[in-house]
This record gives sequence, C-alpha cells and structure tokens, in this order.
Amino acid sequence: MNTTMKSWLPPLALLALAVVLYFALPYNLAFLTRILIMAVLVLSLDLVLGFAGIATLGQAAFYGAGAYAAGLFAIHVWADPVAGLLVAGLAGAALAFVSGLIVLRTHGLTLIMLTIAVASICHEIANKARDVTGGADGLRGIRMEPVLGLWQFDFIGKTGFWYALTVLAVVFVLLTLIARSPFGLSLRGIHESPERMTAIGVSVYWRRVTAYTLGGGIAGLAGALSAQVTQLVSLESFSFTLSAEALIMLILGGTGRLYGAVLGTLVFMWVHHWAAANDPFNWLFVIGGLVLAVVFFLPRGIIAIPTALKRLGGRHAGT
Amino acid sequence: MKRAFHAAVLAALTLGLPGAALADTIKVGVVAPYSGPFAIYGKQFQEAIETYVAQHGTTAGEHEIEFIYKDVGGPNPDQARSLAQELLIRDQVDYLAGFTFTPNALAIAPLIEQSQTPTVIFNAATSSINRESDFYLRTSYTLWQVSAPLAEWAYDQGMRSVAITVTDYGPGIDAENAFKAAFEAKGGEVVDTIRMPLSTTDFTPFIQRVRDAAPDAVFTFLPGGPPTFTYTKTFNENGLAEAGITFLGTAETEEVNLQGLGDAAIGLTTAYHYSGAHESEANDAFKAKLTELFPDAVANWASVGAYDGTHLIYQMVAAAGSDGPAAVEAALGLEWESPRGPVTMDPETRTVVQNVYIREVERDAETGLLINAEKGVIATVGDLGWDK
Amino acid sequence: MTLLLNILVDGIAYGMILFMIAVGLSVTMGLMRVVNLAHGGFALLGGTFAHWLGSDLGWPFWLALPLAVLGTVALSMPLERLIYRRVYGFTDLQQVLATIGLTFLMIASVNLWQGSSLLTVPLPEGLKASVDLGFRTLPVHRLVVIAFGAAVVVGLWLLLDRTRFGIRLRAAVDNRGTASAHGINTDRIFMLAFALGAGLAALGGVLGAEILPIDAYYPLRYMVLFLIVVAVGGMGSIPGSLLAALGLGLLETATRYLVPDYATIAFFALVIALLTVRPNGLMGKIA
Amino acid sequence: MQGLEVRGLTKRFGGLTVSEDIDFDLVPGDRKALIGPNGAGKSTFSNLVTGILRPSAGTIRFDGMDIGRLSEAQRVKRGIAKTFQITTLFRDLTVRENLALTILERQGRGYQMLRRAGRHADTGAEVAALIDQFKLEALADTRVADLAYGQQRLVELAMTLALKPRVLILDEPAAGVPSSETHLIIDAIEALPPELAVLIIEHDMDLVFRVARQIIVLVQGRILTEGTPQEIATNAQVRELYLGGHGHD
Repeated sequence: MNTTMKSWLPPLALLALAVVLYFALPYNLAFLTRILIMAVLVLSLDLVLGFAGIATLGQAAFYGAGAYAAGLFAIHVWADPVAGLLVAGLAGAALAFVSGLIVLRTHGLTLIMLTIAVASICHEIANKARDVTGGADGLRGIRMEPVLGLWQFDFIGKTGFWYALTVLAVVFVLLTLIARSPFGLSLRGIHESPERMTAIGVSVYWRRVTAYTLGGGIAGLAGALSAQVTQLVSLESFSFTLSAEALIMLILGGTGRLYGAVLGTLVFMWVHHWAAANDPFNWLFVIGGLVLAVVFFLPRGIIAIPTALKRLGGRHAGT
Repeated sequence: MKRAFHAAVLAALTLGLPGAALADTIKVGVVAPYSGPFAIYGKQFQEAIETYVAQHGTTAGEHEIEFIYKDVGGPNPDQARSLAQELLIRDQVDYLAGFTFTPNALAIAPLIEQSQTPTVIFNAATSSINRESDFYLRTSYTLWQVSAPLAEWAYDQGMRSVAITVTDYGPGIDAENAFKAAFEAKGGEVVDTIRMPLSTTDFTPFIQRVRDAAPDAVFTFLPGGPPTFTYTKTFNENGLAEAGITFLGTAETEEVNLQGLGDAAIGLTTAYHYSGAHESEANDAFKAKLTELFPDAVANWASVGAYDGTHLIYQMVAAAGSDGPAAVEAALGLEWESPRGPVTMDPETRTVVQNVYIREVERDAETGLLINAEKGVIATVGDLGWDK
Repeated sequence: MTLLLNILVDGIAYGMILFMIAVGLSVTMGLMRVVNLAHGGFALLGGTFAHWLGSDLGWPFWLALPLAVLGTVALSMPLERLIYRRVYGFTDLQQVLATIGLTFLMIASVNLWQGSSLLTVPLPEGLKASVDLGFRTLPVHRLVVIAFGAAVVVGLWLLLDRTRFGIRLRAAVDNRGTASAHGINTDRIFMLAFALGAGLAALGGVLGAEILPIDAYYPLRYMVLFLIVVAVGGMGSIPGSLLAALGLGLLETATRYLVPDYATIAFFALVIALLTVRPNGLMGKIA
Repeated sequence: MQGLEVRGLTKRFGGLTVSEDIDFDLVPGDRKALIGPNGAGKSTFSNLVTGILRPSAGTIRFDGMDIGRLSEAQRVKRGIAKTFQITTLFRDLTVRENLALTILERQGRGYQMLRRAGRHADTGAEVAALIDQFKLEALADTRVADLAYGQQRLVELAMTLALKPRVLILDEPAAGVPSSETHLIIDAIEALPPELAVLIIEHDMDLVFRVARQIIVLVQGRILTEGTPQEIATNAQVRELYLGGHGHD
C-alpha cells in the first residue's frame, strides 16, 4: 500500500503543478495546453520505446493520422470532441497496426529508417490529397461543439486546457495500469531479453505489434487534441521534426517511468519557449547544450536528479 | 468594441487591469519565424518595420505604437495560434502582423474574428486566406496576381508553348493553375506540367524532360532557398537558355539570395511586384534608411511587404486607434506610394492592388552586383485568384 | 534510350555525392557502433569553410577545397577525443540524443558565424562549363564529382586492402574485442577512422554543394537521406555504401524522370520494400 | 506414443552436416543425458527440438503429432521447454517478477492490460510454491542481476519449470557455476517432478553420472552409442573419445 502511494506521488505532484500553472499563468493557457498535448504524444512514445524497446523516429505518423482523422470527422461527420478523440485514436491505432506488421519485423537502424519512411509517405499522401486535406495550406474549417455538450472552447483556452489535461490524466492512468499489468510486465521482459520471452512461449513479434498499435492510438489522441484546439491541421503534424523532438523530450525526461516523459516535455518546451522569446536566433545553442549536458551528466534523464542528488548528499555525509 | 473584448477577457480571468489606462499605446504583435531555417523572414520583417519606424516616428495620429515580436519557428499552426492567443490576452495587442506561411495565417482566423483584430499579412500568398475573416489585410501578393500576368506577357512576346514545373505543394499548385489558365485563355499551349517533390535536391531529371519537350519557355515556382539555387543552376548548366527556352519565374530571383546564384542567374526572366532595383524616390529612401540602420540588410519582397504593412497599420491606428472594425474600414481603398510603386488596398479582396513588373537579372555596371532590372510593367493588378 | 542514359548519368553523379558523404557514416556506425546523427554536420563544416575561403576571402576553389577538408578533419579529431570517446559506451538512445545535441551546436555555430542564408561555394570557370555527351550536355562539375567519387572508391579500397591501418580497421569492424585482444590500438584506429569519415563528408559536402546546397540547416535537412544510404548499404560495409548510394541515386533519379508526381512515395515505398526483404541492408554484417 | 519421438533428424548448413540421421525418444519419467565433444552437434540438436532451427530432413513428433513446422513459442505452449546455456533472465526484474511473468504467460494472461500483475491469486500461489521449492525466499525481491551465478541458474531452472513443461531440456545447467555451488543444481534436478521427461546436455561428467539414467553419446552429428551410465563408463569407444586426443573441453 505504501509503495503504491509512493509511486503515485510524482504524477500527483505533476497534476498539482498543472493546476498551479493554470492559475499562475492565466495568459499562457494556449502554451500550457500545447505542453499537455505534447506530453500525450511523448507518453505514447514512452509506451513504444520506453516499455517495449521499439526505437522509432516516426511517431508523428500516428499523431498526424489522428489529427487529420479528428479534423475530417469534425468537418464531415460530427463535431463532438470526445467522439473525435475516439475516431482519432482508432485511426492512429489502425495505421500503427498496419505499418507495424511490416516495420516490426526489423531491428535497430533499419527499424528506425522504416518508421521514418512510413511518416514520410503519410506526409506526402496528405500533401497530394489536397482536395481532402487542404495540402500545404492546412485542413481548415474545424469548428468543434462543446465538450460533452457543456463546455464551449473559449478564446482564452480554459476549456482547451482542462480538456487536454483530462485526456493527459486519463492516458497517464491508463498507461500506469498497463505498466503494472501482465502485458506491461511482458513488455519489460521483451525489452530486457526478447530471446527469453520466446523461450517462455511468447510471440515477441505480436506483443510488439500490440504495443506499437496502442502507442499509435495514444499518439492519435494527441493529434486529435491538437486538431480540435487549434482548429487547423497542417502537414507538419507528420514531420520528422515532431518525431525527433518527441524523442528528445522523452530521453531528456527519462524513459520507462511515464512521469519522466511528462517532465521531459515540460522542461524542453519551457526552455524552448524561454530561449525563443529571448534570443530565437541562437536558441539552438541552448537546446544543444541542454541535451548534451543531460546525456553526459544525467544519462537516465531528469527523473534521475533526486537519485543523483541523494548520491551526492550521501557522499558529503560520508555514508 | 476592442476594449470591450479586452475587458471581457480580463473579467473572465478575474484579474486586475494593470495597464488599462494605456489608451494611447497601441500594440502590434508580429508573428514570424526568427529561428530555424526560415529565420531570414523574421529578420527581414523586423528590419523593415524598424526602418519604417525610424522614418515616421513611433506615433500615428495621437497614438503611440509599439511592436512585439514572437518567434513561430516555421510552418507550425499550433504555435502560431498559441502565440496569437498570448499576444491578444496577455500583451493585449490591438493588431496582429507578420505570417509567412499559409497554415499559420489560417490558424488564427477564429481568434481575430472573435476579437475583431485587424491582421496584416506580410507574406503568406494563398488567395483564400482572406476569405476566412474580414480582418485579414494583405500587403504582399497572391500567386495568381503575379503568375497570370506573366503568362499573358509571355504570350504577347510570341511564346506559344510552355512547360510548367512547380514544387508539389499548395503555393506551387496555385502558381501552376494561375499560369496555365491565363496562358491557355490567350491561346497558348502548355506542353508539359511537372509537379516536383518538395524534397527534391537534384533537379536535372525535370530540367532534362523540359529540354526534351523543347517548349518556348518554362514557367516555374519553387520555395526560396536551396531549391531555387539548385534549380537555376541546373537550368543554366543543362543549356536550356542556349536551346532557346526562356526561364519564367516569380520569386526565384529575390534579392537576398540573388548574389548567391551567381552568373547562372543572368538573363532569368521573372514577374514580380517588387524589385530592389525599382527606381523611385520611395524605394531609394527606403533602401537608404534600411542600410543605414542595418548595413548588411538587403531589401526584398519580404521587407517591402512588412514595410507597407507597417504603413497600413500606422494609417489604421491614426484613423481608428484600437477599434478593429473601424480600422479595417479605414484601410479599405487606401492608396499610397510604396517602394514597389503605387498600391491600393482592394476593398473586396483586402489584398493590395499593385503593379507587376517584368524583370530580367543583370549585373549592375556600377556596383557589379546582380539586380532584377525592370523591363516592363503590368499596371494595377488585383488578386486574380480571389474568385478561383 | 536517351532516357535511360539520362537516368544513368544523373543517377551516378548524384549517387557518388551520397556515397562520399555517407561512407564515413557507415564506417563509424559499423566500427564504433555509434548512431551518429551529427555526421552531416561535418559536410556542413566542410561546406562552410569552403564558402568562407572561396567566397569571403576569394581564394581559388582548388585551394579552398583541400583546406576545407583539412579544417574539418582538424576539428573532428579533438571532437572524437573529447565527446565521441564517451558516446561509444552509451546506449543507442543516449547516442541519438548526444549526437543530435552536437548537431544543434554545429548548426547554431554556423548560423552565428555565417548566418542562415545559402553558403555558396564559387566554382572555377572550368567546372562551370558544360560538355557535350552527344545525347545531351553535362556540366563539367558533375563529371568531376563522378571522378572524385571513383577516386575515393579506389583510394578506400587501397587503404583498406593494402595498408596495415586498413587491415586493423577491418579487424576492428569485424570484432572489436578480438582486435584489441590482438594488441591493436583501437583507440587510435577509432580516431583515424572517425577523422577519415569526417574528411570524406566534408569533401562530399563541398563537391556536392551544387546538388545539396549548403546552409546552416544542412545536417537536419539531409540527415534522413544519409541514414537511408547506410541502412540500405548495411552498416560498416564500404562496398555496401557504394552500392546503396549508386542504387538510391539511380532510383531517386529514375522515379523523378518516370513518375515525377509520385517520386517521393515511390522512393520511400521501394526503400521500405528493400529493407523488409533485407533488414541488414544489401551487404550488412551486423544483425 | 507419449513424449518426444525423433526420427532421421538431419541438419545441414550449406555443405556441412551437423546432425545426421538421429533417432531419439524421450518419454515421461526419462532422465537422459546427451554428451559428446565440442562441435558434436549437441546444441544444434537441442535447437532443432525446441524449434530455434528447422531440420533439413527427418521428423519430430510430440505425443504422436508432427511438430516440425511449429515455431519455438508454439512448442513451448505444447510443453517442450529448455533452459539456456548462458542465462538470459530478465536481469532488471526481481526473482518474483521473473517467475510471475513466466507463469502469467503460460496462463495466457499476457494480453491483460488493466489488471495488476500481482493481483492474480493462483499466479501468486504458484510463484510462492516455486520460490519455496528452490529455497529462494530470501532472494525473492532481489533483482536477478544482483544474484550470484549459481543462484541465477536456480532461477533459470525455476522459470523453466514454471512453464509446466512435459519435456524439459537442460542445456548445460551447471555451466559457469563454481564447483562449490554445483550441489545446488544437482539437488534441484533430483527434486524435479518424477513424471517429467528430462534431457540434460552437459559437459560436467560428475553431474551427468549423478542424475542421468540413460546416456547418449553424440560424435560429429551422429549417435555413437547409447546406454546406462555403467555401460557408457565402460564403453571402449567412449573412453577413447574422452581420454584420447579429443579431451573434454
């Protein structure tokens, strides 16, 4: 019981931080909402990469699929946000399943390249299918109904913030449950020793396809949030940059711990925001330096800071 | 109206109104890329704005004007929208400006519609943006505006067959449609239409295909930077000019990267609304002030879009202060002498009506630099893409 | 027939540039097991030096080219010592993060020094001319690129097949542990191989600047392209890199001649098909 | 018939024949050992039986059914399990988690996503029983990476048993274990359920002669001879093989 409470402490602290930020930065709700949405995407990557050990640089494929699915669904079928979320999740999962069948037969660099190729093809298809997607101009005309029929998306972004925070919290709880479930345990097993998993009768391939599909679904949710809040979807949702940034945020925070993903997103986006506001021309120095510093001094990510400090403190205390 | 909106926002935030008394300071939020591969746009915008301010002071009518710059990084509608929201809510800007990319401009349509914020587009060139809100005003151009007159001019010069090569994305397709429609309407023949992938690095295959088709001219549209550089080089090296194929373009020979193109650029024909070499007092004054403030700066279409945009904002502020709808009303039909020539803000399309110049790249005898020498003028062209 | 010749000539010229830049990446990835996303950064550095020497200082191309390559090599060695040496021991993901961070710093440095506009390398008159091939004309510099590429192939072959360094390098690629157990100083091999890779990237960057123009964001723009060459060729295989670079160069050129509208989709689809059938690349050694 | 029935099993890699025409039976209660010099094809044989490799010729039947086309995972599900030569445990997980993971998979619960892994009473009971059987109580919540090597081999064995196999292949169960800890392994093997069919592949002759009731000698991919420990110990060919020039590793 005690350990259970302890393991919920970091996420609860993050939730509290989100609420504090809401009141502390009432003018920056749009920015905060973008962090929340990005955190959902990075969480999906943590499932795929942190838990299942699938190295990918193409997670944007599912984010984009979700964004376009949610946008098109809202325009042509029903502008209900929650229904749109579900459709987007399914779209992301479906694309992840189909591409995963091929991509997950490989490993290492080849796997990374194939995930990039899938996202690139999606990008190009969305660019080509200009009549449906609006091409490089973006998919416009998304006008959402109120969330659950109660809360209209407002100018300041209050509804958007709480909506995105709720989705993030649900995804977080879901992933926490999955992490502790037999399925989650088996993913850790695959990460550690795929040979042994096969030896105990598990088809590693199908287990990875399942994890990849789930991750695709969650990335689709993130895409849907972006489409619904911004009311526009652009080709950039499929971009390599997005996949790469999500990966950086995840490794920055620390893989396999969920709250590391959220923390990494928060730190990266905050530093970006701050550096871009102060000296946009040179902000790459800041982010490059930050990334190198983390890799060299905190190889397990920002979540390892307490341990590192404890070790440091312990040394001083002489224990 | 505008104040009412701000008051509503603040009431919603249940916070005090720290600078409520600043009725005499009008803030303008400029959203543009200042980082990443497109940072040059933000730089051009900011230098032009500061040039205008240096020439005309910081007051318009009885109002102080203040500019706030925000970095959007690149085509990123999420970021554009979030920045616009921050500008409107926290900084309480009364005007928005900038916008290099179409999706970024489109993403803020619901915001400016709701807050009734006049928004001056310095660059994004897709006609249909202005249909999304009455608060969009554009001081750049649309692709139809320059491509269609070029097609007609080409026909009048005796060119009868043309191959079209455009980069395969929104603006490229716009340019292709505009040119094709205008050229065929005149009776010309488009012998080949090639849409080149956005990621193309080696253009030889397309250039060779054009060469084999042996048309009178090739019309092209490319995004600025590396693709333009490679395309024009390849065009030259594969001897298309010698084979009698005329290069017809628009923004390809813009001034910032023009010197980098080198001798390969000499003789390229383009139709565009601004040439750095345009001879007029307004342009000379603009360029003189610009290089006085920023010795390395080169005036190009992005600078002039921002410069005229700033002029428009000054006029609106002088006429209507922070009253958005009144400001737009005041802007419609406005005429002024821009560094590019005479322009009018079209009341219907809210894009400037302007001259389109036929130019040819030459080496300036005095400075030894490459310039877009104006060879002809097609006067007062509106946004021809508005009804398409 | 002309079409076929066109594809052949353009594809080979393009492929040779890809080869020169990517071969160093393949060797370092095969040898040091480093996912080095910063490799394109060395091509950028070479291009930037060449731009500075040729354009800003007005030095002749044939002087600027070797100096740019040497400058890049000179920078790469301390970088290997100080940063990469530690990166070798990292996990794949940490390597990705570290080398991306390094890429950012390289871009930011070039950005600060030379700005974000195009960094052109002025060519001598001789290279700007075109030669008549009978069925078409071809710029001389493309021929020079092909010649340089061929020279690099022969040079690498001689180096790896005929010199002690080459034998040791190959031994180290095949089995690092055994090589070092046999008294081979792998630290030195690593540094030299790394410097060689960086130098080749710089050479490819400068010579290829007509097709892959240099600007500060070069390493990010073409990162995927170079990595695809390595993946298709097989990590650590030099013949594999050559085969992949020429193959992909021809493939990309062919799709652009034949199906320009769907060139990108066709290109990636074929890469996916190829990598699915041969997950370790055409000549990959490492599973 | 019950158990494993191998007929004419042959494996070639290119021109090299590593297993040739092997006939082999393993029925419930068997305690057989496979010995032979290095390169005799012992590992190849076990890989053929467990499905890591596909045979070039011959049949493998289990309970009378041809399993030659089944994947490794599918054969495990039917009850053919193997321990590893080198331990490939989940080093970052605890002993308890290693066992629970294995049992949950056997129970077909690997795709359960929302229930906590520790909440299945029957799984927990089985884990506890195995921990008890292998005397691992004190180490149950220790990460496997922190265990001594002999202890890791015990966990390895416990995990394989957790699959409830009917045929158990022990691939060098004592490899790398210091001689002071070998008795742990021998005790554990002797305590295996009597109805289990066990095949031991081992270099350590002490261990083989302690636990095997039938010994098969493999040389250059072929069965040289087969017999009780006494028969093998007195077999001239085998003595020649082990005491002669070849040596035993």
